[in-house]
Amino acid sequence: MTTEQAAVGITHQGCFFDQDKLMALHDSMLMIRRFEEKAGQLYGLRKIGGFCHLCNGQEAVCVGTDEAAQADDYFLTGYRDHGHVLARGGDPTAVMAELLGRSGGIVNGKGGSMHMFSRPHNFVGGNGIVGEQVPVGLGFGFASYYRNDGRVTFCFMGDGAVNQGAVYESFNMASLWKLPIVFVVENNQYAMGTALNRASAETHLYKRGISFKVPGMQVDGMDVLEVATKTAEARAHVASGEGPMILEMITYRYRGHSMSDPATYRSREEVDEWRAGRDPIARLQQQMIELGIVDALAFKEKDKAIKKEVNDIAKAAEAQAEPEAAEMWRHVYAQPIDGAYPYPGKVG
Amino acid sequence: MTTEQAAVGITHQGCFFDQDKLMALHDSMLMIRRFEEKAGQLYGLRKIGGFCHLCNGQEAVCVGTDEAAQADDYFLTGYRDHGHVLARGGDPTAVMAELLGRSGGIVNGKGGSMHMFSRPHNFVGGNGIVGEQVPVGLGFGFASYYRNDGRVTFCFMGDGAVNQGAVYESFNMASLWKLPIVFVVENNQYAMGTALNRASAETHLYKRGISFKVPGMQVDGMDVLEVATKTAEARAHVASGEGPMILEMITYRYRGHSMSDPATYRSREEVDEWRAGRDPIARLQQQMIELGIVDALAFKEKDKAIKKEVNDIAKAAEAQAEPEAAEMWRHVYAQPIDGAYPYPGKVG
Amino acid sequence: MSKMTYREALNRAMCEEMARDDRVFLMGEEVAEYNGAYKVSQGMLEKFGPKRVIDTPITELGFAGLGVGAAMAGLRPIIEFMTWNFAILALDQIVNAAAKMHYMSAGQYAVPMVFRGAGGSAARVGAQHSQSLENWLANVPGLKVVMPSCPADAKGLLKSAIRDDDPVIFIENEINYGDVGEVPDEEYLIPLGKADVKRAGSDVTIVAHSRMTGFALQAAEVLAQQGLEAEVIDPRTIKPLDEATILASVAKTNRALVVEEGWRFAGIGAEIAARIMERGFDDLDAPVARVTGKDVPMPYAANLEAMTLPAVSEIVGAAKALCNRS
Amino acid sequence: MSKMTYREALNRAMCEEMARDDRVFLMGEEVAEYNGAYKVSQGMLEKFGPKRVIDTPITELGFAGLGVGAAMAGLRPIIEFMTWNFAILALDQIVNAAAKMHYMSAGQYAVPMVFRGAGGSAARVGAQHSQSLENWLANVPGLKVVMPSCPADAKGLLKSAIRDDDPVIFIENEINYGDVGEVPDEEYLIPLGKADVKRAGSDVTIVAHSRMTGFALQAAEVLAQQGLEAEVIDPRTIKPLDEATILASVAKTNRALVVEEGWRFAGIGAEIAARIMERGFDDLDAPVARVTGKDVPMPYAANLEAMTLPAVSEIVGAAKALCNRS
Ligand SMILES: Cc1ncc(C[n+]2csc(CCOP(=O)(O)OP(=O)(O)O)c2C)c(N)n1
Ligand SMILES: Cc1ncc(C[n+]2csc(CCOP(=O)(O)OP(=O)(O)O)c2C)c(N)n1
Ligand SMILES: [Mg+2]
Ligand SMILES: [Mg+2]
Repeated sequence: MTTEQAAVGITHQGCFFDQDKLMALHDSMLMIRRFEEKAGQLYGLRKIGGFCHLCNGQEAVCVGTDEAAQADDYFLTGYRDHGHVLARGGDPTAVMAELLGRSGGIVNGKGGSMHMFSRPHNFVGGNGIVGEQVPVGLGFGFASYYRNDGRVTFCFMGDGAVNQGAVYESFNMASLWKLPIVFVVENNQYAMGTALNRASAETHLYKRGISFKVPGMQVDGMDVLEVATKTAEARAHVASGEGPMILEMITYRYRGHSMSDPATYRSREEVDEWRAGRDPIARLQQQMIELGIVDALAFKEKDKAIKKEVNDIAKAAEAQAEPEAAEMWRHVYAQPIDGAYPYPGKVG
Repeated sequence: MTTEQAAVGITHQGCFFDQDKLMALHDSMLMIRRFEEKAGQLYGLRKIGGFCHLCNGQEAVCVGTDEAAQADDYFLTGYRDHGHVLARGGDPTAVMAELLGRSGGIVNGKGGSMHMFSRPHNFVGGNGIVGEQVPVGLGFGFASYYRNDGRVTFCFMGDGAVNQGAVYESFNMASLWKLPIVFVVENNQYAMGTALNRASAETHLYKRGISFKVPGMQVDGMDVLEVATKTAEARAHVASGEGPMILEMITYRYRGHSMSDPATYRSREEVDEWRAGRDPIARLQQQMIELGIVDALAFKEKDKAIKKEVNDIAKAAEAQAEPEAAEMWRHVYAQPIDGAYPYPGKVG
Repeated sequence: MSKMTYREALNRAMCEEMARDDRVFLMGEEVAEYNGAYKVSQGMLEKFGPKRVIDTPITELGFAGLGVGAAMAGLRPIIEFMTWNFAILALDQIVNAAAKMHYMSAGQYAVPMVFRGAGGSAARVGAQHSQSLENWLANVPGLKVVMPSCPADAKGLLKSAIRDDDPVIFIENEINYGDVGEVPDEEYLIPLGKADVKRAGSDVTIVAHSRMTGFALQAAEVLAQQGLEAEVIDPRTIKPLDEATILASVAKTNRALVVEEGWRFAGIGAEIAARIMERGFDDLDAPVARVTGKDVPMPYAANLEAMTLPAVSEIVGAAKALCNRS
Repeated sequence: MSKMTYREALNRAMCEEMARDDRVFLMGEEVAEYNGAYKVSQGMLEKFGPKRVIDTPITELGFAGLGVGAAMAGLRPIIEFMTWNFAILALDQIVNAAAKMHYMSAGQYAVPMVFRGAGGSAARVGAQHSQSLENWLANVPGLKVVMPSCPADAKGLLKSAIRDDDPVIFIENEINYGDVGEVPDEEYLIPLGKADVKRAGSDVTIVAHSRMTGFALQAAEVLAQQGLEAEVIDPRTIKPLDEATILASVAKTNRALVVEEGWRFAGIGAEIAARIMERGFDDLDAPVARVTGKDVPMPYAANLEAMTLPAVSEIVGAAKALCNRS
């Protein structure tokens, strides 16, 4: 991570990203983008149901935070979770199968879009109740403090979620006990149709911890290198025992809130400004092209390959069967009690 | 309230309190003190039951805030409510009868210590769930904004209550919509046995609104004149449409949390420091004596009279009957539905 | 009569009451500029302005309490929960404040307000978004609980709920929002606490509320083809429950089945079954049966979700079993 | 056997389990330095230190959620609510997180934890402090609900609850804390899901849990003097309910009465009554009766409070009515 190295790459805020790393970050973001587009398509075909929240535009947050985290750090978030679980390394076929409600889904088809979990990657959910993950994240942070295991918890929430009272209960306890938690606020400017300033008296969300002595930083969430370096800084801070930190990621979602939202509450110009002007994938491609490590054609090829991969994934997932009926009764309890009512398999 | 007046009195922070006013403030505080002592006694005799939270030491907060408020301003608080309802003008016999569970209780004996209400005085409760009054107070403030009626809501909470998440949800909405609410934090240093710094990452509670752009002031809650002037200032601020404000009253409770708490978590010295050094009643007496408007003997006489009054009140309250049995079924609904189950008067 | 969706009927009820009484206001997430997450409040911001149709931050506990305070201060709030699932966060204000203030203040402060929104499960929205809370809420003295099953009832009941002086829990159903039905053109109110016999029949009584009323009516059609006439009763108001209408039906049919979407344990079906037993035991030729949502968190996969909810075929099967038909 | 209070039994259970398994910790308001608001955790801070016995700010939703996350991460939290009344604020974390994580994650994350504290009404603490939530909680799949009525059960059940891999709702009773009873000296566990016949009898079955078990036993004494032998069953675990033990008793007595402190509508009594009807209808010589808390918020005045709670005399009266005795 020093600039002394001879290797080609980019030094951002004192951190060096070599060309392989840059390509990996790029591919990961592009994969998420194409994955989400495919999910949107399948939703349009009614193969995916319920609520489906895509993260197009926010890929740098997913990928950059993962880049700065350790493999055994805990990640948890709300319902806009596809990008996060993929960035952490979740199997894309399993994620797609989950969206399709198939037996090979990442949670056997029982969770759907909002409730992804991937234990091998310490991705601990996927929550549908706005803000619910924040106290739960506090608990993961507490566990690391309790065991002194050096792990850090990354707890994500939206600019709407950040108004929930439980967030402040959590800030207070995390600060009081100096728990190793990075609270990542994905400020994508809207909570459903509600623009930030219509719901938040203090719109600088990184300041939302001041009342609890939780420091915060604002981060350009459309720049994966910036996300990665600032997250690394925050991780170091919280891991050192100095208490939690807030990262406000300034970002934007290109699509509606969920697949059923036409997003008429914002102008085409506004969307274009972000999409055309600040897109995290285009930005990194541009940087890499300028650096001379890859040309535009290679990115086109890469995109083709990723699109094909995503198509294959979707096909493989679609080919899976629905979960078997017995799955309905499974996992209600980790330790079921013999003979207890209700009688699985029987009606009622 | 100007110093031009020739009348004898005290000018505090630019506000003039004439001698009648000083005496009235004094009497009100002393009345609350003696009332609480009596309540403590009756609790010891098992005539009062359940939870009983006395406010000895905190009288200046009750009386000083009332002094700065208009008659039609709304007041609401937690369970430590005797002092507040008395300061607002609630009938002391009815309050005592309530503690005793009598028919003439301020809520017919149905509420007890924690649930005082006095509609004629716009005292709107008395809440037993820590922090519950804060969103409710938000609603009173909203009603005044909705009707543009110039009324201000005074919403009290403790240094423990101020950690509840609902408080921050309320700060945010009050700030966003600029509601006429003064949030009064009675920082008496402890929440049950928990010292302030063991529960709060930010112990300057007047700063707890910063994350929501709610300004705050710290106030010496042991000085009734200071409480009155700072509250008047806050009232003017919130009434002008500039949004809510926090007043942190630095105060102390002399007794345990409730009657069953021996309060072993704090030292005799600490209690004495506050009691002997900062007592709000002694302080005002001293000021008035120095001013030459009254002598120590007169205060003794006054105290005797108030003690007698409180004794008489207790006797009158004790002489009342218990509520009649039918009271159990009354007031469950404002608009009961004819013939609806359960059948009042019948078992089950 | 006009044809109208359940959604429009609710909208009309609110608009009529807001036009009539300026103490009534609507507050909730996305109710104003977005016209409601489910478009129930379509056009209301334009009609009544931003002081009376108010978007909130996502803070259910806070704005539920705001409603309580505003009601105590004399307004008549309608607090919308985007869905009732999120109201679990607000339950303390509903149960400990709204339901109890009138009692605790010995009648000094009433709490005339409506908490409304979609309850039950929508389609494919998973475990955290598919819950029925009516049994919890009906358990609490001080609350009234209303659950309309069709557009006409939705309108008449919501108007009554808004005019009621107590906190009324008004639980709609997302899947019903698009249902079309005849709604009277003139103004009308449906009193709280009155059940409605949605279909007369003599062989078996089926009690079903909200979306399940429709399922029960479908089941009744199937049963009729097989020679069994089911009487379908929609309680409409869950609390207080119109026990008389149910008991009268059971006295006629001697057999009863309760259908509910919610979980079985201590659900509405348990209460109705216990009451029929208590007050209509001698009328019963068979134990009261229950068809309920399965005792599992709601799964997402289409096939599992379908198994979890009561199915028309289950209702038919249970009714036939009650009548000793196979 | 040693004589010990219910409070001490709970304390011993926690101490034994914490000594045995260092993943277990206790967290809640005033549990550490104050030794517990009701002294249940007396001495535990001293024994286990401040990392394992932790005082929290007054933030029920926050620390309940903390417990869920810590459990998912592999610890075994005991989260104390000073009383269950305050847990209404935390219900979302209990119902939407604790109860559902194992299911939603398809078994990837279990939530081995205990939520415990005093439920029901204490003495004279009024409407907001006197509630029974067991019917709400037992309604929710994914939760187990345990309510001991005596010191020996308290200890054996709490130890099992702490060792259980699911979120267990453990509801104590403040008024029982001082009750003294015989408790085995050697280590023992009482399995969850097993009822206990606290008194054998042949004339009528009384099912009663928590504090009401004691009331039922007192009623049984009175009934015995009048020639009626009541069988008193304490379910101990409310969910899952040990239906077999109840049904076996009803098969013998042919009459059943359920007693609960909580409100009647869709309470535990409703569920038990409905189940007895469903699976033991032919055994019944009379409808199952319920004696419950009255359907009002708890009033403060001593006389009103007493009327509101089920009384021993009511239980006696209801049992006699069931047996056609006047
Ligand atoms: C407690 C709760 N209230 C309301 C909702 C409905 N809802 C789902 S997402 C959402 C907006 C959240 O916005 P934000 O936190 O900014 O996240 P984003 O969708 O922008 O990622 C709302 C209101 C919910 N799921 N949970
Ligand atoms: C939600 C809730 N949690 C816990 C309690 C128990 N309790 C009652 S008072 C109290 C301490 C509150 O302290 P503080 O807010 O400082 O007010 P004070 O008693 O000092 O006036 C606690 C924990 C409660 N009543 N409600
Ligand atoms: Mg957002
Ligand atoms: Mg305090």
